[in-house]
Amino acid sequence: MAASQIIFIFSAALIIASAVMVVSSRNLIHAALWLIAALFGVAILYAVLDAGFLAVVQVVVYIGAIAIMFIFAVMLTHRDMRDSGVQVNPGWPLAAVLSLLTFGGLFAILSKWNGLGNLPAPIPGTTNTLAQLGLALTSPDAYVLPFEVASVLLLAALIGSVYVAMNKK
Amino acid sequence: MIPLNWFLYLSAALFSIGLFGVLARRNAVAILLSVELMLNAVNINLVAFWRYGNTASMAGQVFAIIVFAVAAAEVAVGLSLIYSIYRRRGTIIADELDLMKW
Amino acid sequence: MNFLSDPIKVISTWLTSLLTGWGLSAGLTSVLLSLVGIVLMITAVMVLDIMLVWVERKVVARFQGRLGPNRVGPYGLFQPFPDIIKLIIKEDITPDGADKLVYNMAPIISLGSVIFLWAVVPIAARIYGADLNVALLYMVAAGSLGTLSIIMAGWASNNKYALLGAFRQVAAMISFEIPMVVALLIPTILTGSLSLQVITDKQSGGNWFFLLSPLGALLFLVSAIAELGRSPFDLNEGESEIVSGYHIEYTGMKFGLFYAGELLHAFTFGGFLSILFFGGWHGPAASTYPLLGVFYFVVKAMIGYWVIMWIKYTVPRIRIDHMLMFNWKFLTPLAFALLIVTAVTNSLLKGSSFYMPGMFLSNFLLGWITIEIMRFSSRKQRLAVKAPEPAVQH
Amino acid sequence: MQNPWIYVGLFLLIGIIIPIIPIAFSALIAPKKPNPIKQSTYECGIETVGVSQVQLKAQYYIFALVFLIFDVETVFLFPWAVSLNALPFFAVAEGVLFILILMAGLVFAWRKGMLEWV
Repeated sequence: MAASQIIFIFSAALIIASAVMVVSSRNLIHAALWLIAALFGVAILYAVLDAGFLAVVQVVVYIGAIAIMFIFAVMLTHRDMRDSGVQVNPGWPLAAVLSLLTFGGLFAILSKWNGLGNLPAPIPGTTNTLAQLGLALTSPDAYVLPFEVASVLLLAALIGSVYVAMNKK
Repeated sequence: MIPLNWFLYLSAALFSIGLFGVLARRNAVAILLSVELMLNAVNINLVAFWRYGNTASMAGQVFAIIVFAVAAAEVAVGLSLIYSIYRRRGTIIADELDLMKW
Repeated sequence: MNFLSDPIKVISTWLTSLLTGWGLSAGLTSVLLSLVGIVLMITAVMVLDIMLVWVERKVVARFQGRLGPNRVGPYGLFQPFPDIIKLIIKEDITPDGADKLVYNMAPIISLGSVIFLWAVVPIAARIYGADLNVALLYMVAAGSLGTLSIIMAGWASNNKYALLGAFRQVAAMISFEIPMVVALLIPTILTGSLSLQVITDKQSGGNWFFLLSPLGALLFLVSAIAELGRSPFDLNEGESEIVSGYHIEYTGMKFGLFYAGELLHAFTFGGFLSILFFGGWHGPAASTYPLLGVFYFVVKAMIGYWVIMWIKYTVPRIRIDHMLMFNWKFLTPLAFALLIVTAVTNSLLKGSSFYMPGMFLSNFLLGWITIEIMRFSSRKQRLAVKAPEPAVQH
Repeated sequence: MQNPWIYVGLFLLIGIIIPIIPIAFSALIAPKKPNPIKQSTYECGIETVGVSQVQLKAQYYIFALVFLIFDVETVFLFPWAVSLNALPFFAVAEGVLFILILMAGLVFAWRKGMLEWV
């Protein structure tokens, strides 16, 4: 077994275990911390996939910003964060069945597809994926429109969320 | 080397766990946490297909970054809505927020 | 191959031949060698950290007109070691109702997030950990782990002062992260790379980025101080209001880890300031003799650290709202304006002989305009405040 | 090392293990005599009142929101900055437009008084 496979199995175990803890933990702060562990595992996977930029961005954006936002939101909306009430709604067995069915369906579809054993082609050593990414984001025949639309989306999110959060009425 | 299907199965599992969280959790913040899991499952797929497909075209990575932006926007607006609801209703348990049912 | 010109390579070649001679596979050998290198590097950093305790105490004493530690060893040089022994043999108190796992993990992550930074620091020519092509963002990522450790410590302590301190500290850290990241974008624009090796190499021969972008260096220094949570931005430790911030409940070695992390963080940011804007290890004859480069790097980092200490012990603490206003209404707009100016000037003047003076002038102009705007707006504020009515004579 | 990420991964592992050593050492030799007074929450000698998990002030949350948006924005700017020297001028202008659009958000929040400390 190659080293990359061992790393994959380790991070996959981390991701799945933490994800299960996210959806099952009673304490919401703990759920947010488990989410951080899961996202860190995903960052390891990005590094395995030679997407180093996305790996660090995953840590910067998810752990540094989104997880902090979640922790802040929990502290904002729970007067006593140590409540141990039931955290799942009465229909949770149905939800479990549905998600199992989803997984089964995805699994069945995936096993029918014949590109599964694909192995990655090595990336030529000279390519600088980061510079390529910058070119792709700004060249008009690539993704300049998503790039600018993303900024408009972020602007709308900023204005909308600040307005909703501060609305005193 | 790792075959592509490992990533796809992992992503499917992560997506299903997130789906369970969205459907089963009562607390609105916990529902958003589970949505994050689902978004990450999508991102794993995007990056894996970029790596195993044509690495010269940056489509997978570009879309992954766009998903980051969407996730950030979703968290910002979602949590603000939750906070706003909490201030008006004093609860963020999704089952008790039944104002729109009538 | 000369030992003096490339010591790491000489030692690693020798060790590789030794280990492969014992029958180890090449891959395992390289992993083992990296492990040895990492352990040596972290140990060196931790020893440096211990000495920083002495430096800090001695310098603050001098600033305050005292002598500082002077009993243990020459000039009190061995003072940190009794300190450490005291911290280790102290009883470790965990408060009731603390969240045990999170409570114990917080100091470890806090110090760890600082140690992680050293994985990408170019210490001298051919002496570095990893040449990551996203090293600058890696640095920001390690910083966000530090933020996380603070909120974990504050929340898990089950103490409202600790939580309040953590809120303040986290709000300050995340706010000042924006100007810091934008300041990091400036060396990125100048070099076209996020790798610290490339950034250092582009500054060889005295071509420091400080000369190209003095405003960027200043922005980085200010936001780094806030990121460190040092005075004047040490809101978490308002002793008179919230005791000592997020680590109020920590005792013994766990408190020691927070303290060590803070000192090492300050020194590391001094090092980053020197790498990004002051040429890193570059200096006379440093590229042929890497050990000389280590000396230059440590001296430059120490100067940066000294500036941070100088500010800490000179400027009084400012209020949390003033501090956040300062960031969002002054530093962030200024940082983005600087980014735009740098990007435009860079692409207009690239390759021309006017490049360096042009960059400097654009920075100078932007700084001047900023000062003029501030003068204008503060005059308006002064005029808006009505002068107190003179007492009416009856 | 061929792949610097392996080095970084090992560094993260050891960087976490090394801070554990002094704590473990301290746990071995330090005295352990807990009592309720010692373990009570430290508030300078005053009895604790109410819950310890105080509610977050909403203003911190607003700043976290603004930070989140700008943090994601800088992520977009890094690839742009890296390839800036290879870009034609209009692509540089696109990045500038990107920044300006988001600065409009900051100006909005500023004008609406949402950056004020209330």
